[in-house]
Amino acid sequence: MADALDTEWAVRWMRETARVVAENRVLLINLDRVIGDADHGENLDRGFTAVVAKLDSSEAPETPAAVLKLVAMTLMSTVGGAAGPLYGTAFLRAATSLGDAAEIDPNAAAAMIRAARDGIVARGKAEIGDKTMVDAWTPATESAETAAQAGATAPEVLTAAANAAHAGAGATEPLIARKGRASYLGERSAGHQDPGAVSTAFILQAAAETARELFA
Amino acid sequence: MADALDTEWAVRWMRETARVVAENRVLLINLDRVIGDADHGENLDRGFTAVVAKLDSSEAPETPAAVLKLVAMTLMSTVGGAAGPLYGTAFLRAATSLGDAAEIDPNAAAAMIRAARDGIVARGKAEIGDKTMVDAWTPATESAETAAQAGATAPEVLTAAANAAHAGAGATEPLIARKGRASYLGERSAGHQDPGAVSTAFILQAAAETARELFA
Amino acid sequence: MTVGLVIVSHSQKIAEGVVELAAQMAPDVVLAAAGGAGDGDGPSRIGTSFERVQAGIEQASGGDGVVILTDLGSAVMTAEMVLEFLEPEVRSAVRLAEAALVEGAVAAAVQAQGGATLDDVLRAADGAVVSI
Amino acid sequence: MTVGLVIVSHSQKIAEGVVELAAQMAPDVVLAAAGGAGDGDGPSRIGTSFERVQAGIEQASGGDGVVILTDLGSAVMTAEMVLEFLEPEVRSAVRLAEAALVEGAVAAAVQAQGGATLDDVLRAADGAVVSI
Ligand SMILES: Nc1ncnc2c1ncn2[C@@H]1O[C@H](COP(=O)(O)OP(=O)(O)O)[C@@H](O)[C@H]1O
Ligand SMILES: Nc1ncnc2c1ncn2[C@@H]1O[C@H](COP(=O)(O)OP(=O)(O)O)[C@@H](O)[C@H]1O
Ligand SMILES: [Mg+2]
Ligand SMILES: [Mg+2]
Ligand SMILES: [Mg+2]
Ligand SMILES: [Mg+2]
Repeated sequence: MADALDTEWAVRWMRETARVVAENRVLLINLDRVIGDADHGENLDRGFTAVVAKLDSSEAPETPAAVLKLVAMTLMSTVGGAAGPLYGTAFLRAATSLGDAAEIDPNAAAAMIRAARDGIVARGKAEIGDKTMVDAWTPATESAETAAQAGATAPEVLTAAANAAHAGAGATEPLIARKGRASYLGERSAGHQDPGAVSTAFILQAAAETARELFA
Repeated sequence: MADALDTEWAVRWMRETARVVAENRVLLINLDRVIGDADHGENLDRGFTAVVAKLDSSEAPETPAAVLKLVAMTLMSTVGGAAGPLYGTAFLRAATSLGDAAEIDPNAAAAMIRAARDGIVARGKAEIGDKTMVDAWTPATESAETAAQAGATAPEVLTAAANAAHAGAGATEPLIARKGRASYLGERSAGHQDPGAVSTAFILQAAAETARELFA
Repeated sequence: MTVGLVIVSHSQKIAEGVVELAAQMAPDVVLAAAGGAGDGDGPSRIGTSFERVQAGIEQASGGDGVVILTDLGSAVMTAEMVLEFLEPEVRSAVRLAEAALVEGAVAAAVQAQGGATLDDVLRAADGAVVSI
Repeated sequence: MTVGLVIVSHSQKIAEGVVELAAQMAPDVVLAAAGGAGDGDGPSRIGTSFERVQAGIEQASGGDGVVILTDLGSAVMTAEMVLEFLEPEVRSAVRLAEAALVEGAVAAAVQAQGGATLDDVLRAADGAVVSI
């Protein structure tokens, strides 16, 4: 299928995510220091480092869903912070949405992002505007669906999602946190971006870039 | 003053209390095991052992109040359970009620018991019937005052107090605890005597016995 | 048989301390500490661990049900995630309290010690008075 | 200058664990652990200690006041007893919270870190939502 994303892409996506997270470890730590407990970068770096180790050591997963399931289980047991159950649920739901398909077409890509987003909302019960990663995942989902409906390719769907996630993360800055640790700060949480929204943008950016590279 | 209680009596009272508490250590532990955390006997034994050590090692206190103040400070820092601040406050208030008098006449003895009882109520905010040591101290106070008003000697005042305290402790058995740890048990606390009420009776009994011995 | 408790905290010390405190008044109740995060060796990090919560539930599951108490929100999310992975017959006897961790654990443990039902133990946790 | 906290628990582990947990979000706040009882050597007993609470207040008194959090009722009584022995000028800047220990400590520490007043820190402790 032209421009469809396969298992190899899913593996590349995760390796690239691990790289970007490691590169931005200190940035994520510093964002979390201001309105949290200064561990988001460390948590995710630990988690995705473990994901790469799993991918290196275990037999190659047979479907994209199998990759995402491995990621979900690994993040769940290694992250330790809120991001563990949140991203764990996201990747698990994303895997479920893909079923045992070998390839991900544009609509499946958009559906995968929605499933991840809905999983995060189910797990954390945050609404839009609560200054959480939901504020990155929600516009990402909407942009991905709009792009898919307009006939975009899978890499284009992911690019739309990543761009919207970055914008969403940026837009968390003025918000007052109503969920997670940052909500302890009340009004003092305004004026800083939410670390989980920023890491969401990195994850989706890694998805888009690896997809584009594969079809360059 | 005939039958007045002096510093020597106060010291004997405390040594006898330490003996009785040590002797009844296991009994108090077992009472506390059923409706508490099984440490009341241990707590008090530790506390009064420390009191005796203090009396042995420091210069003899000059007034009955000085003895009681030493006891208060020692219990406060060694008991560790609720009985620490409760008996600490009791002995501190008792000391204050005596002022710097060298001897304790019957009215002063009754006033001393009332001061102790009021201190415990101020500290723990328990009411009569809440199944605490207040249920021993309150009848003890009333009986002591009645005896003093009727012209009893100081040993007789203390004997009246001790007897009433024993009766009060016994009467805690059917009560449902509304203060302290035992209140966690709700209705299950009924059917067992309150450990602090029982130890109160031992303390006042030691007061009465040492007073009677001194004038035997 | 009694209800067991799982104490989920971001701090291993808190979880262990709550267990030692509650055990004083509930010597026959299974109290499982699931505190901190980490991989076996080395001191625990501050955080919550899927595996430790899972192990705690397993440890506490021998009796008449399990009540889980948590400290902060991410501990709640970790616990809920673990619940989704339980077999239905185990899951049906597990409750997640919305309680003050220390105060609720002591109140719940005392109820469990007295042979209370799962729902009564849960109620004791949720209704625990702060600093009785 | 910030408000300091004293964490009074019957368990030394709980008090130390609450301090490590709250410190993550409040690195500049003085958090004093006053947990357990004992006389220097040997492991702490379960209980509360007049001296440890007194030392905790002293440790936390360098800033804009002190909020004390407690676990069970006997900890409250020990703390109140200590308060009566404080010099009036120290006493006037000390508050005793009626809060869930762990949850209240984290909420209060975050407020203190943000430079909140003594009464605002106290309010944060008392109003802390259980398992945010
Ligand atoms: N209830 C929630 N719903 C959605 N996202 C949440 C929720 N709670 C926390 N988060 C996200 O988790 C991020 C923090 O993750 P992390 O630092 O790993 O966890 P912790 O707060 O436990 O230290 C926040 O920036 C926010 O995006
Ligand atoms: N609020 C209170 N008011 C009066 N007495 C109390 C109160 N709380 C506890 N007590 C007394 O303290 C006794 C228990 O003492 P102890 O075992 O030394 O303390 P703890 O309960 O801390 O282990 C109880 O039996 C009761 O008489
Ligand atoms: Mg964090
Ligand atoms: Mg964290
Ligand atoms: Mg006791
Ligand atoms: Mg005790």
